[in-house]
Amino acid sequence: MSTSTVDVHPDPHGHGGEHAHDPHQQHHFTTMEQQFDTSKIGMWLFLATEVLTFGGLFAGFGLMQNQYPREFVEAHEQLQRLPGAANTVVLLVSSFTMVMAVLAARTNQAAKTARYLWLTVGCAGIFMCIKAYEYTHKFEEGLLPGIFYHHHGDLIAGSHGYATFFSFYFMMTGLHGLHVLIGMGLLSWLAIRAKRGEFSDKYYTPVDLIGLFWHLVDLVWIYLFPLYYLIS
Amino acid sequence: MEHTLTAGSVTGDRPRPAINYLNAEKGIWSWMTTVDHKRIGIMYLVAVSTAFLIGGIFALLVRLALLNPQHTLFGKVWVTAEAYNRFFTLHGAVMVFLFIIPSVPASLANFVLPMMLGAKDVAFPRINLMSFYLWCGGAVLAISSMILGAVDTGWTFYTPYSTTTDGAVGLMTMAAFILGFSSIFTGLNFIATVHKLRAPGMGWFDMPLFVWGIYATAIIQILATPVLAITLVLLLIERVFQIGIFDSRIGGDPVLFQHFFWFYSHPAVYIMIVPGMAIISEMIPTFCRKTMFGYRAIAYSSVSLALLSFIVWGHHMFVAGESDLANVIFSALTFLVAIPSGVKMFNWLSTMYKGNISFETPMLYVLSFLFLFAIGGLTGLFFSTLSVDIHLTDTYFVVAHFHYVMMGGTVIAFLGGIHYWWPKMTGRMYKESWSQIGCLLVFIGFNMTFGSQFIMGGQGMPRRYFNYLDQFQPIHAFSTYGSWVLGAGLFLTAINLLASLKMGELAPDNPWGGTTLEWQSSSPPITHNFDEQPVLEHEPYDYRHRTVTHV
Amino acid sequence: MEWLRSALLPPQGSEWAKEIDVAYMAILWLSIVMFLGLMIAMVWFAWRYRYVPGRVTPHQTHNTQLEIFWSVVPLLLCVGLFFWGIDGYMKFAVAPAESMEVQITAKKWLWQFEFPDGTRAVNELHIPVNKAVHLVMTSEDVLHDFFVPDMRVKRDIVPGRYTEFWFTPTMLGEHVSTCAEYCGKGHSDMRAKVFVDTQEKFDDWMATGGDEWMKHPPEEWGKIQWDQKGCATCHTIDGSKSKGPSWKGIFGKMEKLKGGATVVVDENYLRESMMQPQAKVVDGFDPIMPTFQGLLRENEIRGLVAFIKSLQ
Amino acid sequence: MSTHTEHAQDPQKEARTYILTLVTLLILTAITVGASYIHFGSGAANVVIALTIATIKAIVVALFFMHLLHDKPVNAIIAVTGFLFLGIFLMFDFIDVGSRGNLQPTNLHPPPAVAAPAGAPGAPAAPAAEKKE
Repeated sequence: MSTSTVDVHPDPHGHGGEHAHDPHQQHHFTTMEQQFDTSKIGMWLFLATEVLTFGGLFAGFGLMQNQYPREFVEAHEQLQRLPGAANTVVLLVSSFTMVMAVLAARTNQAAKTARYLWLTVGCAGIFMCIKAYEYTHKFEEGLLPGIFYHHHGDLIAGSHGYATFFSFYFMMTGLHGLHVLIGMGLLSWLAIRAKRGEFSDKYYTPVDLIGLFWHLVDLVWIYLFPLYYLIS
Repeated sequence: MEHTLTAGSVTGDRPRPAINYLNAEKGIWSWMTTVDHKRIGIMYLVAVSTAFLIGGIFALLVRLALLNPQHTLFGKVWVTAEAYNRFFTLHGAVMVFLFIIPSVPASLANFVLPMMLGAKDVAFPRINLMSFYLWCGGAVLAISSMILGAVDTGWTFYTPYSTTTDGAVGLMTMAAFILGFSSIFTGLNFIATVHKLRAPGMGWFDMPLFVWGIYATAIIQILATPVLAITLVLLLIERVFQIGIFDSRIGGDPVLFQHFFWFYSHPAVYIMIVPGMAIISEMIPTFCRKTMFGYRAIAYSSVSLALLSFIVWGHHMFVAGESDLANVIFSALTFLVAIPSGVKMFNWLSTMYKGNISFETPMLYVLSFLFLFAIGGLTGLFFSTLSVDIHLTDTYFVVAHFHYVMMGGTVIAFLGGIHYWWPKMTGRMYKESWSQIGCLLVFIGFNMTFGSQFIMGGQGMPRRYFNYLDQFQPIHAFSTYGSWVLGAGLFLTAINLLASLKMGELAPDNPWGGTTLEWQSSSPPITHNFDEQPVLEHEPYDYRHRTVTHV
Repeated sequence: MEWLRSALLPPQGSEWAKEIDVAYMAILWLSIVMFLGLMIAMVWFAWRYRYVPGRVTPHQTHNTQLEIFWSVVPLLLCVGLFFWGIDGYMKFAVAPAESMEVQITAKKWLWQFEFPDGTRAVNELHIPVNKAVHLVMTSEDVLHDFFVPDMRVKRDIVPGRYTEFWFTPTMLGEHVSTCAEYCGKGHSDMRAKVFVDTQEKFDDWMATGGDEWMKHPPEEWGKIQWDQKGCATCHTIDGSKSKGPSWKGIFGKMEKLKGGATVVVDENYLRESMMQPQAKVVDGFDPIMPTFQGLLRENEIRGLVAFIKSLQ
Repeated sequence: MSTHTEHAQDPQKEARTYILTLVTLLILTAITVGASYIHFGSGAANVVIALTIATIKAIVVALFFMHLLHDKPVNAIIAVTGFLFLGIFLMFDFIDVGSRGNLQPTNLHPPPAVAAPAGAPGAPAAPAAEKKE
């Protein structure tokens, strides 16, 4: 879904209009600033849809917590806090490096932009590794979603609450992980272009927009972390 | 009142440009990779009309199956209960997801909105094309789900039936999932266009009311469709993994699914009606040759309809097992939503007062819209009143209500809009007499088909019923004959419009004397819409300093 | 306006129905008045201000008082309707204490009623007149909806939990009830009959489980049970294939069972198949038949057996 | 491009604000992790505290990292509307689920547990039986 963000910003080698202006300006915009602001609005609208999509899952999770209060609290114990907290720190740092990359792009420092972008991709990679570690732990324990749930030693044996909890756990962290992967793809592609010096203070829209997308991914994790890892 | 349109209309006719957006590039590839909003609008119009044809065929099959309680045609039983269930499900799904949601915003608005703003194109042309291909992908999935064991759950996919039946529910939910994104990207495009690409001198209250309506619809598309996406994903995962959120056998709550579903689907019915109202608000000033009465009231009512539509979804679930407190709250809020619709109706009528009204086909569609939407809107009062809703919900009374609003409202306005902008889109004029007969047939057929269903509904005929009680046979037969008249009217309208492509007279730039910017371009317009950037020098519907003369 | 009400609405079977009809007619007349007002204005404007070449139209942009008027007045009307609605609804939703509680269990395409003393009936609900009856409902598979048009009552039946409503029948006789929530293939066959009887007739019906069966010879009474008790939805009587074995010519035949054993279809096998359907399932059929234990009275079982015998 | 972000001329100052924002976020994370170990009254209190801290972090990220502070207001309106309508959806859901009440049949013994044939569609065990224990 979000790969479409690539198209949000104008075509880098847009054909120049009759009167001389920035090569990136598309024919139906009068100024580059109008084009940048339009792309920003488009991106923020897309982020609103992402907020509502994840919101649907949060709503489902909240309502199921209301249905199975005891099973959900007990299932929370299976999630260790340390990897969750580590992931939060990693994502916050990646948000920082992302915003530094945007700053560097805006001040014509191509090399620095590329370095910060690769740093962000690196942090994302660390996040995925921690996630992979947590998932393997879940697979071994048999804490799988829906009908695959075969964990023993639950307090209320036979209640479907545990399977529902882990279904939501895998759906929400899975969808979030998918967005992190998409972000890594986009950021690497951006870093390559930054290395080629395509971004300047006149044209840095892709970096800014994908930065907004990345900050939203971080924002979703900021809410996921307490809801899953900190409930006792 | 035979009106022959001569060229002497408002803007003196320039010579027709040889190159326009239709013949600027030739070949199918130029159409498939176009980013011109006009071509995408035409492609959407063709695609959406095909979906309307398919949905219409299923509608005729549903009505034919109910002709008599024995389901015989010429003495032979031709349909079973399962086939009937598939007919009405596919009629609902195709009409809602494939036709009526993208109909006005994606086809007419795609074509006309940028021109009304004096812009060269929508904000993100390539996302516009991607939205069209997402629609095509969704359509392919929907058609394949019909072939591989059609869905029989109703277009609402209520659980636990939809999670326990073996029809191709998965395919149809994926189709709706992808169509949702096509709708999101259309909305996203229009909001960005309206914010940033208005002509110089065009403030928010100088924009045509059509643009206000499409802007309000775009807000709903952006804020409601993602929740449908997640609901369908949850339904798919529930079918495959049995995660226990909607399926009651494993602790889920079917009423929860209805909350998720209707949080999208009620705003979706405003995605359907608000563009229809927008077209009517565009055509009335043109054919009454009078400035719009209460421009700001109509603009605000469109946006307030968009926002209020998000807090009333519970009235679909009054008897579904919702708590009494929620029922009372939703009933109160549902009454609020009736006010903006009423404001629009009164303002439209006040514009006709002291107007100078000519009755070309678009105006006939406006009059039938006012007639049918008044009935559709007023019968809504029966459902927001909690006690009367208990008896009338899930009966043919509600079937008649929503067809009066959706078909009597949006589809009639859509047909009016097509006739209104046909000269601009194709550069051809359609045969006035045939289109007026078509409109009359549609109006009579529609009232026969659905007017009778109000009576049946009141008497307790449940909806989605195959073997109905014999007492309802006369009305069902009458309704089925009405559906044939309606089908004939639509068929005649389609033939007349398509015939005009070849045999129609060449259309002037401004056949109706409209004052909005799209009429300042040539018919059909050039690829960049205008030779030079049009500047708005008067209010949107200003008829003071000129009279529209046509014989 | 009685003729209009009886034309548009079913007979009034309960007190609540009378109240709903008053509200229905009030909204109907309100809508007709507003609709005619709008349409007369539209037609008059269309005719009076039809096109005259060269006429200049006045530049009326808005009229604040008028616009406030036609926003506030409909709002007041709506507020009135709202309070009328919830007043009626509260009477419908909150059951009085002394009402007789009947439990409804809906399952794919038949209704099962259970009275406080445990007697059960399928697709037939007998209730005493002028006595409040409180229906507590649940479903065993998908959503259903118990809708009695004559009583103007309807409530979805949600599997996994209980939903309820109550009414006081006032009109004697038979009222048809339909399922109003789509539930698959047999949705439109899922009809129950609500018999409103005098107190005496109701009491003796409860005692003997009704006297209908005396009026028919056994095989005809069996055919009625075949139709009413929902057997028809799975067992055909003309030999054609359905979800359950066809009854045509089955009596006395040697049937191959799942798991290889064979059994002669005699009275005992039929009786056992009605009580424990999963005990001996005929080969080639799914074991989906629900038990009729406690659902069929002795005369009904004998009638069914006689009817099956008669199907050679 | 650079015209509308006024403090672009001074990258050092902007970089410093970003570092400060990161530090604040890390501190808030530490606080929320710490708070999860302390037991505030009922479980619901813990959830409310954790969510308020998360909301503060989210607002900080949105204002500074996502430049909403120095951006055109239309972007902020879009962001807020997204969360607002999610809130509406949650609010009405919890109004309904919260006020439903658990209706049980009073004077009836549950109908005999229908023998639930394994895997047969459409004839599962009667829920009434399950609800009882």
